[in-house]
Amino acid sequence: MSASCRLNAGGRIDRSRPLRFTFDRKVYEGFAGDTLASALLANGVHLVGRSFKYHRPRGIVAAGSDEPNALIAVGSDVRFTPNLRATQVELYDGLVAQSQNHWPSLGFDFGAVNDVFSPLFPAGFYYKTFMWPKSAWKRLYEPKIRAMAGLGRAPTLPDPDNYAQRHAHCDALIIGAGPAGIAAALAAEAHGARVILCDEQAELGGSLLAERKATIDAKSAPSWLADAVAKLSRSAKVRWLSRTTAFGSFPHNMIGLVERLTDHLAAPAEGRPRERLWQVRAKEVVLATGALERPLVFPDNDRPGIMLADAARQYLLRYAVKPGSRAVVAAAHDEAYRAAIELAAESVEIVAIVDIREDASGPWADRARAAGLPVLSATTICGTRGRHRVSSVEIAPCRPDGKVGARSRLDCDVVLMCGGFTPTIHLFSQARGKLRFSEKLNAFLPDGGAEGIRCAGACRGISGLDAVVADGVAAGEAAARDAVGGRIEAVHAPVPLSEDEDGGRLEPLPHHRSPHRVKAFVDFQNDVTAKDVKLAVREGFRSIEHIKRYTTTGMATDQGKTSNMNALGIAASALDKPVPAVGLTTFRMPYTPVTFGAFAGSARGNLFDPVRVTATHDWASAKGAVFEDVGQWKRARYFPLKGEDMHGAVARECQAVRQSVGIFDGSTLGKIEIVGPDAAEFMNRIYVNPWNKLEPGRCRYGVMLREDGSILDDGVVGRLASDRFHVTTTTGGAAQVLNHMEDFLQTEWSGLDCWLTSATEQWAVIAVQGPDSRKVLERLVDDIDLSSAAMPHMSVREGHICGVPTRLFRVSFTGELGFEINVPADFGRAIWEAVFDAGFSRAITPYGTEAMHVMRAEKGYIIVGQDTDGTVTPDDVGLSWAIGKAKMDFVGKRSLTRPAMTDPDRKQLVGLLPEDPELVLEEGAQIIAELPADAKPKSKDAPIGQKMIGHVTSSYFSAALDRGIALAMVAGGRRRMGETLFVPMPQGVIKVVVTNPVFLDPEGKRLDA
Amino acid sequence: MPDLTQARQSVLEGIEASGRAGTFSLLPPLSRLNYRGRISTVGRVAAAFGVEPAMEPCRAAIFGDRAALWLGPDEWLLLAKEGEARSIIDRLAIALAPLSYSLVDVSHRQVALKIAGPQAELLLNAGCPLDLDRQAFPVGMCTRTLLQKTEIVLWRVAETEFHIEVARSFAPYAWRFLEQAERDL
Amino acid sequence: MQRFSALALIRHAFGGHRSWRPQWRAAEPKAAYDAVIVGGGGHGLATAYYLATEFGISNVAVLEKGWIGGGNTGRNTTIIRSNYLFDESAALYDHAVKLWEGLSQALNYNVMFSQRGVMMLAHNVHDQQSLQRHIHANRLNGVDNEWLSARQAKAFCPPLNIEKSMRYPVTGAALQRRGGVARHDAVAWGYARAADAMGVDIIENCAVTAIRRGVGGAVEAVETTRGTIETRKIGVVAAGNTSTVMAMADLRMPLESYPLQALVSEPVKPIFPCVVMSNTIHAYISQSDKGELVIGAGTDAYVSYTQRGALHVPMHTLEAICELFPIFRRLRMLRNWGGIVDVTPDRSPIIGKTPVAGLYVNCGWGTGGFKATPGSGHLFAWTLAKDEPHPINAPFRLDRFRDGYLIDEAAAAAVAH
Amino acid sequence: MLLIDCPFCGKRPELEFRYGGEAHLARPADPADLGDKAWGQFLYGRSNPRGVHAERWRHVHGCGRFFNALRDTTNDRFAATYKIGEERPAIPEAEGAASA
Ligand SMILES: Cc1cc2nc3c(=O)[nH]c(=O)nc-3n(C[C@H](O)[C@H](O)[C@H](O)COP(=O)(O)OP(=O)(O)OC[C@H]3O[C@@H](n4cnc5c(N)ncnc54)[C@H](O)[C@@H]3O)c2cc1C
Ligand SMILES: NC(=O)c1ccc[n+]([C@@H]2O[C@H](COP(=O)([O-])OP(=O)(O)OC[C@H]3O[C@@H](n4cnc5c(N)ncnc54)[C@H](O)[C@@H]3O)[C@@H](O)[C@H]2O)c1
Ligand SMILES: Cc1cc2nc3c(=O)[nH]c(=O)nc-3n(C[C@H](O)[C@H](O)[C@H](O)COP(=O)(O)O)c2cc1C
Ligand SMILES: [Zn+2]
Repeated sequence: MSASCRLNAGGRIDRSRPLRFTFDRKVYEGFAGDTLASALLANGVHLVGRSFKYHRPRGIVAAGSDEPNALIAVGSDVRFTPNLRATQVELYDGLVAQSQNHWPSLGFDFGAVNDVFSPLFPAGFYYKTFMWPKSAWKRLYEPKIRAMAGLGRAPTLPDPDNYAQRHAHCDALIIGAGPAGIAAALAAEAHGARVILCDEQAELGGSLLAERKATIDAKSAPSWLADAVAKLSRSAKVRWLSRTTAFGSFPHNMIGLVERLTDHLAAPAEGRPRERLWQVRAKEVVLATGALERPLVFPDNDRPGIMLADAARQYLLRYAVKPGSRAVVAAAHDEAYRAAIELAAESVEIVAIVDIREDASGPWADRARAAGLPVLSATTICGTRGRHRVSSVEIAPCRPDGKVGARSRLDCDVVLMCGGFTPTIHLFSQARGKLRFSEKLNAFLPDGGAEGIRCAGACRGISGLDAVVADGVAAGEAAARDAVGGRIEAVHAPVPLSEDEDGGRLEPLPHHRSPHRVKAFVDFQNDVTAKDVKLAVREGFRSIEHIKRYTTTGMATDQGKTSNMNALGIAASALDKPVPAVGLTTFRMPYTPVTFGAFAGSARGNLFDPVRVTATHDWASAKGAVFEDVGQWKRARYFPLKGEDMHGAVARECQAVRQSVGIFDGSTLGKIEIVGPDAAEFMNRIYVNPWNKLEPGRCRYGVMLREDGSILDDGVVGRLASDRFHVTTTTGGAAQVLNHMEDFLQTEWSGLDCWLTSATEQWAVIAVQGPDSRKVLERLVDDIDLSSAAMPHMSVREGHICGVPTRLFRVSFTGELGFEINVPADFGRAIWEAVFDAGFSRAITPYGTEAMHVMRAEKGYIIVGQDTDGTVTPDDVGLSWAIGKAKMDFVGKRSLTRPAMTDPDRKQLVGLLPEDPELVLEEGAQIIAELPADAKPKSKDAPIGQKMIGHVTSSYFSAALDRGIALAMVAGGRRRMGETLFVPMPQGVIKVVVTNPVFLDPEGKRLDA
Repeated sequence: MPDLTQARQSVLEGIEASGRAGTFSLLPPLSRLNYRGRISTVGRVAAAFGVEPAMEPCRAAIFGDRAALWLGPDEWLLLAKEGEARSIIDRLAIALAPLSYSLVDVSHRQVALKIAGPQAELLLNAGCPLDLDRQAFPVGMCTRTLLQKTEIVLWRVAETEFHIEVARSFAPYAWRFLEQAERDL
Repeated sequence: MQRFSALALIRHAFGGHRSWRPQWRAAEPKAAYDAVIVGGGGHGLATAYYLATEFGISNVAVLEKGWIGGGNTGRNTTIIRSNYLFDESAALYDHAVKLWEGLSQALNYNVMFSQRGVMMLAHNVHDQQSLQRHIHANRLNGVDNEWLSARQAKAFCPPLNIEKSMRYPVTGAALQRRGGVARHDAVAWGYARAADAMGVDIIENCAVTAIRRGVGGAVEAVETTRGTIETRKIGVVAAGNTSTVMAMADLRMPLESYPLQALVSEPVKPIFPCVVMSNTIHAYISQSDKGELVIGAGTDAYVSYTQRGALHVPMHTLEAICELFPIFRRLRMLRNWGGIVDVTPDRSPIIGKTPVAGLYVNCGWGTGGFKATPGSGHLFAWTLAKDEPHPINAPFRLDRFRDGYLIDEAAAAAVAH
Repeated sequence: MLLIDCPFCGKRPELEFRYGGEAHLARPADPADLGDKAWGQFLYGRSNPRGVHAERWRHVHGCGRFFNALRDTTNDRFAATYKIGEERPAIPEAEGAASA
């Protein structure tokens, strides 16, 4: 296949490396260095997609990231990616590309009927219709609207690629590597700054990549560029990044960059990240992001073949592609002439340069005329023709008042337009920099206000290569000075803005046709026309933000890069206000769309969130344990034997503990060591309990509150010495409790002499519970007297187990005689196995969190977070006894006397016994006081008509009691002991009797078995 | 009764490939003590521990195989050879009496990794948000910070070598994260 | 009010859409009104609408410092549901859902209320318990909410990943089928248009700068950037800015204002049939009529009025989205933004009277008030008109922070949006 | 991501910190003395200003210290950070001026 529109020489493509690719299944050829867009144009392909709403045929308009039309799906299978801009997709061998948003094909699209009926679909039409009949919305209208919307298809397979992330710091981050950015980088580096320079394109150079005649510092532009890049590459202080978009600017000069690493490669190395997200903290930022060319708004300005003039010039000079053979050039800005002259030099016929301005004079017009190009002043474009590609334009003379004269037709195969340039101030504005509107330049320019961010070159309205380079130098020096400090004496001043510049045009071109009928596109991608913007104004949408939202102008994937200024111009004139009084919409990140995967980075699977495991995890795993997630921890939930379900395993585990001995890993409990002479006083203030009288060697169950009186956490506390406490917290509460304690200690009671150390991870905790637990431990511990007399319930001893230092607690969360062995964590596995071996003859049984929950519920012990929910006070759950009555104050005390906290109707912890002992209530089930009229509700969602007075918080089948038991929070529950209450379930109402929450061994005899 | 005093098992056992040649590797066990107390007590620590803890924030002091890392204005992490914790505690108790302070043995609380070589900074910066330039983070600097989703203590022991401490249960995460990040060097 | 309909659309098409009239007038402030609503978000506009339509008070001004709907109404992820835990909350939000169901017709404005179902995922035993508690309570309150197994959840939402190998596998879900989404802008505009038609003045670019009080402390007037306006009733519905407005009447509010972020993907063809929320791994997502995936991120940690936030917040959310929906990993973020949400200590709103006579407040909707818009407006209008709360909003009084009768949805479930 | 100047460690990324709410809400010496209204205000009343906000941060993944900061909530710029116990610094008018 011959690339008919390719020049034989010139450009930055590598003719020695031809590449084959497919577009809509047809095979084409391009060269290394091409983008998909340039390669398609080289093959004479202009029609590349269909528009969003009207399905109009669309072609390539721009050459960079501002492209609104050429959105393409690239890749297949797992790497299928929709909505990529052909202008940014670098060609590689074997690339597979497809056009989007049409059926059945790009050339013949049924969706194009929308274009015919477009008078019915003005801006905001959907707000006005589809309301009757009401039911049709869901079944008919909405699915239809939705099916029409959207551009590409989403991938349907999981993405296999990796994404990397990196933090970086620098003195000067320079965004944009055109002449301004490169000059800035060189200058900043020369003054000692650490520099990062990035550009979204594959090569550094920006506009220089399409320069052949210009010179900088007496060198030709290409060789200046080559030298500069070589210099930057040699410097240890500079890191330059191509294919890297600065997508967002965040508080305190953090800039997000995304670097594309592999999308341009035919066969990326296995495992190589596809993209890399950089979070750069820069002392100073220089924006050298250039300017974006603006289309002209005229009737049917959207046909394939109608493109931006400077983009066409770039295709010609950078990619050696002729965008057409007969061009009409529509000019509202001198840059159009430059394009025309360059194209003419490569034997593109310039049919005419149609200049809307009254007097096409000045150096550029003169040069064009000198080159023999026909120049028409004060001429407008009234329309275009051509089905899949523009074939002619209709032009007419026009007066400054907009009156249009006799029309004539010019045949052509490409139309180049230039409405002027819009400085790329996105990141500056994201950083909340102030903007100023220049009437001359028809542009918003940066005007201070963004700390540590300065602009250089075309992005602050400077034009002319020499001026741009000088401006870059000045910005680079100033950035270095501000970042590195006073080492630079004389800094070049920024280039003064010459506001005699040519500002192009923001108004649509005048024409003779009814402005209410023609489609003169403003936002190509979202199919927003000039008349839509005017309609919005007519309907009372006066704020530009409303106009944006009503018409959706600027809301497409290009975020209005080419369209926002034109939309603003039209809106301003419709509102009869000056442009700055109407103003821009808010700039937001990202500058161009950024892959979700890049934000997510490595956070997938096991790296999504740390998996925290205890020392016995592998042992439990090998024993077939089923784990549950508790916060980040994995905890063994139960240990099923072959063929056993959870129910069976839990019953067996409970039985073992109640009858002989069980072993349980409690390592995830939070642990804090509180040390210092004021430790007890600190504890007094933090916990509801009193601590002064707790003897060293003894333990106490402690409860702490938030200042609002609700239970924050609980746990057993051991006093190791008069000035040392070993505090335990819930698994999920550890970090929060430590923070809570530090808060009070540092900010309220900084005079107390005590300190906190997190010890959660220091200790593995092995609970050995059951009547035989002492006998098992006795075989392993020889320096601690384990007898009841020497070591009563709720005591702690320090000693050794199998020679390993231990803090041995005699505590019980099961109601049985029990111990908790704390050993340094790296010994956890060995000690666990030693205990297991020692208990072997007594059929020691590992049990998990589920059995633990059952057994503690049998004893009426609460679990903070399950039986309490952040609204519960100690009294609610029967813990008033824990409160130190003599204490003046503790955190949360005052709140306990507020009216709501002393309300007799508060929910209180009770036990529930279902009338049917086989039955296990559902956790979360609601409780009512009276038997409802309908024992079985008529419909699933019929309200019960009775106040719910409580709910089930914990519920299990108790093997020990051979029946279902439950804990519940019930309004005035303690008054209701013995009452029958009702739990209405979808299947019917369950009767339950209110009991004391301690179901088993209320006297606690088993603790001393 | 078995003697298990030698049965220590690192949390990274099984994850860590022995003799890794990459940018990071596991360091042997250490004695670790968390010292907290008023600044006025620190002088006596120096005498007993053999290293004078830095008063300057975020600085480590070393002497021989001992180090004291500033973690906060009243908090230092004392590092010594494995097995020395008990004797250090006892010596400090004598040296510091009757001052009040807190000393807690946290030898098993965390795991140490070494990150070394010319790519060390890059590797760390995959998850650590600090500026690791040699001026900004010189040799001898130490601090608690983050490595992606886990807290670490980061200490630059040489121009191209870092020592990091990571909590025991987060160590496998840190390890796997570094493995993943290493692919991007 | 010119009626909107397909017919009207066709008729106007013949005229090139030349004769549509403004949807609401650009009203000039009058010297006095029977009631002044501060804040032209959905709630404020709805309040004015119901004052006029239900309570016959139409000499009302809605004062909006910027453009109507430009606050959180224009920035939210539009999730609508009513499966709240407590009776008080369920009553409040279900009142709203019922109004949503007829809203397009009532306003003659298609707000595109789409009852696609809101599914809340469980990832562990605790989640399951909490969602079950909601389901049981909702059922007895007549609010639909049902339990789905992980497989049923996937059948309802095919892109959902339910692989056991996930870090936090999906263990089930609660589904409210009547829940869904609506077009946020249309809600503001539809209420504005309908209220305007009843004579309500909607005054944009008019910030309230002071509240004037007379003898006995009762309100007399508001000072605005467009002059003084006299009134005996002021309804403050200023969302993130409520503390500032209430400070003008010397009231210190139990509120903090945080940036809350959201984002959209590039538009794609329909792929996502419902709304999915995961509180445990912090993600919520739906697909809009235009095709973008609309994704809610979290709040930044600190009080701020900047309407933007830090990068790590959306990063965190997208981690969760990619984990739950690995097919979306190659999709791209199109736009990210922030709003300022006013958060109460119990995460429930405040709707009612204040210690200042004539001053009423409706605030504290935090991260989840869009869904309440019609109900909130209706109840607040009642409260303003009758000088006493409707039984549904009576529990949501400001005083509860004195006596402690909080309605703590957050503590109970920590499910926000 | 904010850059926060810890009074001990210097400028560090926000990720290392935990926000601690409004500063200078001194806990009453004897809470029992307070009526429900005053206690309710202590618990829940917040200035929540547009403009300079005195607030607490903890350098939780750093030195562990709580400290106070003055930050303008309209642009997130810090005017000062200072240690617990130190007085709230006066800040120059220009920086302190809250935009309405
Ligand atoms: C990112 C994000 C996602 C959310 N997602 C959801 C969701 O999925 N579901 C849900 O139910 N809710 C959600 N919410 C919450 C929801 O947006 C709000 O609760 C709701 O929109 C509040 O409506 P409003 O009318 O009270 O406030 P707003 O729409 O904020 O209106 C308040 C108005 O008051 C104006 N105002 C303020 N001060 C003054 C003054 N002095 N004078 C005059 N005018 C003033 C403001 O300019 C503003 O327009 C979300 C919020 C955000 C930010
Ligand atoms: N009137 C004008 O403003 C105007 C018009 C056309 C051409 N020019 C000429 O163009 C040149 C301007 O030079 P310059 O250096 O200012 O701009 P440039 O266009 O040469 O370079 C800007 C670079 O920034 C990159 N970029 C933009 N946003 C980015 C982002 N967010 N992330 C990463 N990269 C990004 C672009 O890809 C481009 O390479 C001069 O020669 C000037 O005369 C000026
Ligand atoms: C539900 C919803 C969908 C949105 N869809 C789009 C969209 O498709 N394109 C777009 O540019 N912005 C979209 N936005 C974001 C708005 O452009 C805008 O960012 C948001 O309303 C906040 O306003 P601001 O960015 O002007 O401050 C959407 C916003 C919401 C709430
Ligand atoms: Zn610090």
